[in-house]
Amino acid sequence: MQLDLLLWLIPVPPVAAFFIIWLFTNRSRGLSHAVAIVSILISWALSLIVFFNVIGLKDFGKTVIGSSVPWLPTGESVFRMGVLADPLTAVMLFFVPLCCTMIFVYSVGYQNYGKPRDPHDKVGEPPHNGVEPMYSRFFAFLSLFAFGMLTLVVADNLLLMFVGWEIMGLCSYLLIGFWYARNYDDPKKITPRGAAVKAFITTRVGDVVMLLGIAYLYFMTTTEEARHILGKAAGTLSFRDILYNAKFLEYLAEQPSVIVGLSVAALIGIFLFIGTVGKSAQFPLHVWLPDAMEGPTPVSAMIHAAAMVSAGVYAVIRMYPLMSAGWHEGGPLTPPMLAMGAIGAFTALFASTIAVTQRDVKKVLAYSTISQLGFMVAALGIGAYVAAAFHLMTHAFFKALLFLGSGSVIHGVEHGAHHSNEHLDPQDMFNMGGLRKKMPITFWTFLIGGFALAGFPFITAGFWSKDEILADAFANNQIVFYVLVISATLTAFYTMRQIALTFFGEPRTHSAEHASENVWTMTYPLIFLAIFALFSGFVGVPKELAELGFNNFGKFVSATLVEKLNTPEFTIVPMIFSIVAALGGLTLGWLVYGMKPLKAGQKDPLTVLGPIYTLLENKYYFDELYEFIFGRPARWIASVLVYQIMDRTIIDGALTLIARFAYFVGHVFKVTEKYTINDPPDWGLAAPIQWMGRTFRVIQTGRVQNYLLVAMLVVLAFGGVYYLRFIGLLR
Amino acid sequence: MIPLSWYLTLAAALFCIGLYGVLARRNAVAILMGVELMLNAVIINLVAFWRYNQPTVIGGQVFAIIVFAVAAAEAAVGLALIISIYRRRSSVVAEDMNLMKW
Amino acid sequence: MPTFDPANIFMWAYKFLGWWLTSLGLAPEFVLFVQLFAAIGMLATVVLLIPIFTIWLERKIAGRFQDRLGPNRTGPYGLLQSFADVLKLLTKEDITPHKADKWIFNLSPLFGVLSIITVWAVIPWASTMVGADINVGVLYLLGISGLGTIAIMMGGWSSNNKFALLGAFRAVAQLVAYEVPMIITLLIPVMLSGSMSLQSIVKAQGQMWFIVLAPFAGVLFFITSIAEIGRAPFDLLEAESEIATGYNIEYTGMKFGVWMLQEFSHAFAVGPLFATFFLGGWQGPYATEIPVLGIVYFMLKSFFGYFMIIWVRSTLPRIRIDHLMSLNWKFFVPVSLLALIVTALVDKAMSEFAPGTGVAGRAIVLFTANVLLVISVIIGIRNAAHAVRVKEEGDDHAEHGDAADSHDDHSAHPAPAH
Amino acid sequence: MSITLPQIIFLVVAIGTLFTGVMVVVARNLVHAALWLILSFFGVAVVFAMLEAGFIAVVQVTLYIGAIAILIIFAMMLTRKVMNDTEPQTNSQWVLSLVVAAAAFIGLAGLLNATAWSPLQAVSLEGSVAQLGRALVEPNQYVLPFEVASVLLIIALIGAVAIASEKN
Repeated sequence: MQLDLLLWLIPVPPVAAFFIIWLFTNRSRGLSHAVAIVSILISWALSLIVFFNVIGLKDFGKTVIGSSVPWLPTGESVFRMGVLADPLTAVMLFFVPLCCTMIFVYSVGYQNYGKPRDPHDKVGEPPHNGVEPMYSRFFAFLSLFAFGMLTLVVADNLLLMFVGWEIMGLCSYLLIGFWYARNYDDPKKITPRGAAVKAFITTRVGDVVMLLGIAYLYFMTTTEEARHILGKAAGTLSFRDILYNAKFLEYLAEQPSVIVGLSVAALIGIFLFIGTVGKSAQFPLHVWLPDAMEGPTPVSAMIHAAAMVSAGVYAVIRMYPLMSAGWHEGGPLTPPMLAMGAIGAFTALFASTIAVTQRDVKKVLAYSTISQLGFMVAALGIGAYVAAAFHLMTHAFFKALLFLGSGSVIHGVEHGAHHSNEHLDPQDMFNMGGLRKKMPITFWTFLIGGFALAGFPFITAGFWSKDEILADAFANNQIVFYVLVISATLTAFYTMRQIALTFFGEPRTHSAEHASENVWTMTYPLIFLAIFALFSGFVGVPKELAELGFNNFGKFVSATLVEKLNTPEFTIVPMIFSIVAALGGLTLGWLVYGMKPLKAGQKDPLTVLGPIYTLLENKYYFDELYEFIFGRPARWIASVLVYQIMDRTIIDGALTLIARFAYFVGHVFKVTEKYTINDPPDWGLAAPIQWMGRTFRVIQTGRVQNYLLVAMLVVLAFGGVYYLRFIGLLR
Repeated sequence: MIPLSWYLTLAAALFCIGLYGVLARRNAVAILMGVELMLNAVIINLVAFWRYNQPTVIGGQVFAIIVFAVAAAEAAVGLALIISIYRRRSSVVAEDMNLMKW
Repeated sequence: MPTFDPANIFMWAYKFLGWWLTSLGLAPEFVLFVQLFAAIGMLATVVLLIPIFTIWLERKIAGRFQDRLGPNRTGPYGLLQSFADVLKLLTKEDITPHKADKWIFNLSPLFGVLSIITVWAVIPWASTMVGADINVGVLYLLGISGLGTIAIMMGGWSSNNKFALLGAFRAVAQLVAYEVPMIITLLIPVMLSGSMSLQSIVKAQGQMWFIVLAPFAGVLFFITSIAEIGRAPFDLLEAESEIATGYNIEYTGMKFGVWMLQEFSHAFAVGPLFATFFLGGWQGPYATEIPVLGIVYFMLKSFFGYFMIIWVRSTLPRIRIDHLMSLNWKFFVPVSLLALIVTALVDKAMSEFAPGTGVAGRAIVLFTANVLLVISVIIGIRNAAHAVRVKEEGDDHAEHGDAADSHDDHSAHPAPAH
Repeated sequence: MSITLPQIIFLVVAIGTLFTGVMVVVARNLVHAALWLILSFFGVAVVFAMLEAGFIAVVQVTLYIGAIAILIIFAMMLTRKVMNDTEPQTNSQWVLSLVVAAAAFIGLAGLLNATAWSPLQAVSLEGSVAQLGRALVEPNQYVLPFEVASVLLIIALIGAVAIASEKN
């Protein structure tokens, strides 16, 4: 069995599942989720087959697996669509289907499968205690989403990748707005549909720019020199042709672009990076991700932790050779890398500061996601390619775990609320507390996830990846390093805060008291992911500490790049820093929230910070800012400029003018006809025409044979004439 | 050996006979028969030309086959028309079918 | 002088005649003419004599099937029954009805017989004996069967009798309609052997009869050809109880006898055709070495086919005319097309993906394909019938079917309001 | 010039065909006309056979006699008794039609015999049927006209049924 064929097949089952559910099985819930889960399992199996085949391969990375078919003839060259597996793809194939599978299974329990339909539930609102009314639709969307993600992973060219990217955007829209009929009491709280629109539009901003970059790159591959370099492959977007072709990359790096001072590679890189900024919610386009938490929690876990946002980072990692074209170890950073470093580091810090003050258990995780993605982007910015990929993987594991855990908590609290008919926000951490005993499995797994996120030394995966990033930052760029250390500390702090508020102390509400552990479909995925959150880090420990684990990851992934990047020599300093940061943050959080747990109704101790607290709690007023900068003017333009001036005055006026003119012409015709044809009975045109008709109509015998006879006579006549000319009797 | 012109003359004669039938018969079915004769003449021409000019190229026979198909379609539709006219007006005389006159 | 060989005695006789006449110093064209004439005469004689036997055979077998004795008075086992009938017919008055179209009325029986005898021109009797091995034999057969139809029509029309005309109508409708699936099923042997010449079709069955490779097509061909010869259960064109023997009602005496001859020889002709297309014609042990043996095998298979026809005839009752038509257009035509497509695809796929597969492998695959096809067809019929029943009797009966099935029918056919 | 055997055969066949054709257009009784038509079709089939186009010949028999002639006779019987043999079978313009047909024939015959045609080439047409079959389905040969013809037949079939169906 050829691997490239398997690669082709990987994305197929989910989309098949989507159509099957949509068209056939949507009546039966069990059938629907069976189809979805089986399909994703098939994809997972295929991915694992591919993965374990490729890690055995000799110098894999120099030689990649893949195949492509001619898709669109473009003039003298053909645009080829295809699939590609290099080490990076292999890593993605290892964890993406895994997380997806876990989340699929988890969703079965989360959507209350098996319980009867609650009569109070309305379609389009979250179910109270019964099964989700749109159960099958949910799984259909999830499957479609998995299809988009897997397509993006196995794609071998930017266009196909972009296709998957957009499919995911659509699914994210559909799933965030899954409970489209939901409304809240206070108008300031954003509704799911609003959040969906917000997410869609915000990410569009990035995607458009990204498409611009793709188009620009494509154009650059069709120039004369490009043809000269690429040969037959000219006019392509394939990674194999572009990223594995050092000559072409350096040609791009040298070529000056339309913007003065930027090389083509730099400009394209920046464009693509802006796409990533939109997709993985980097500053300033981060605003959609926290609101995206309005969707069901499995969606938050899948889209906004494991898959979609990491797709953004995956894109930049994938395009890293282009971004870093012309950069060499120790040399000055290229503009895209500078941008990545700056924005990534800033986002990491800024998001973690916001996360410190959030009350909503999911919002905290959302902001931590943003900041972790910032970590990765910053790492890429300073050339820590391997570290970024590594953190991408581990983060996917523990963040998916955390989200599912939080979902489990929320579900439990909702259950409690249903039990003690109490009306409260089941996501607010200040309504929880003391769930440690109520839901032990959730607690322990959440604890593992949290420690991994905080980077608890040596035993969690997050530690190794984050430490690697810090090490590279320390070696390459001190500023980034310190920023990241601070945000790491904050990360540990708010993680502890979250754990303490949620699980320790006494229940602060009846709901929390009556909360209970969830069904196995929800807990088993937690356990499974917890294992990975713990041990997936040991594939990438620094080789100086090799006795603690393995060091294959770096070698494996860095084989993707054309020119070797030398990992910085190991120094103990950054590791000490990261250990201190993690432990310090955790202990600080424990001191503030853990020692004396909050009673019911007690305020957050951090309010002592005063205005800063409110500033952070309102997320630096970014939504309001955007509303003021973009929202109002847009509405003003729409209402005044477009509607009143354009439509009413110009277009309608022109139309009226044309109508008037046509009316006038018609009138002229009418008058002329009246005085030449109709009115004068004797000399008008009507009479003679009538007479002619009466005279000549006789030839219309209506008998087909007459007509044919006449036709034959004419034919004969012409034939005779031609014959006479032929024999020369006629000139 | 037979010269090509004999075949063509035969075809022409058959064609003209059919033409006469089409022009002169009153019964629509008879007219249809005349049309069939003409088509046969045409096919004779095709095959004869194929045999005499380019017997190695099969195109001529293919052309003949296509004409066969057309003839079959023509006969089916024509007879269906005649029958439905007969249903409506209980007549198959071509001269009576002159609704389209003045 | 050609050397005498008993294994191929007929061909020897043919050659010997030619040699003899040539030795008399006659022109070669004339010699050839005489040779062919003699051969044709012999063939036609045999073909025309066979019914004398088959009529007796049929009456005997039908009698046995219906728990009667059958003819047993004239001669041993009533063997001379046919001769008696012929004598009786010869002594009858030969009437041509008034206002009948004399020429056509008298010509049509001959046309009918002609259309049957000409069929035998292309049927191979043995590896060396075939009247005319033309490379479009199958098409030729179809054209000839068209002649038969015309003959029946001439007879029915010209005798100026409404029952006769009705019979003719039915005949045309039925024969033309059933020609369609017959042609389609005949395409399958043509496809499997890759030729339209009957001799090469037979040769292609040297190792495996086509009835094994395409059993479904064989059965379809058998049924449709029963309809083609207008035997029970498809004997609509001469349904005594409805139109009083139909198109040949006005015929008397030997003209009627000729019609009978046409019918019986036509009925028998199905046997050889079935044998040629599906039972491997003259193929058999040592058939190629000893051609005479081939004749024996061929006749055995032909009579087996004929026996099957008699069996069907004496077992099944006649079906209604509308059932006849809908059976053809709604079942036989689509199903035969299906069989054609399936056979084509499977055979092509095998030659594509598994070249060098032995005859046995090919046979197994094609046979299984046919079996699956039959099973699916039967399931389809079952569901359709079930749907019809649901429509007619309301869904309360539908529940007898298994749950899923009836559920589907529910959604497909909403039960009438009651 | 001496007349050879094939020429004799051709002349016989041609005369027979033409005679039957004439009978088709002049026979008073329509059914007789149809039967004459069948004979004339046979003659044409023989002509095809003489042109070594065996397949065309057999198709001529199968299609024209087996299908079209039967169809015509059938239609005739369905629409019979509307005109009996006594009333005139030709319309008022038959004389002119005769003139036209004769003139057309004379002109054509004159042209045909005035032209110098290429003589018969002696080539062996072995397996021309197989060649024809392949040509009809080969993509780079005549598969497209073939398919178009099949579509045309389908349309004609449906159209005929729609036109001739009782209820509308």
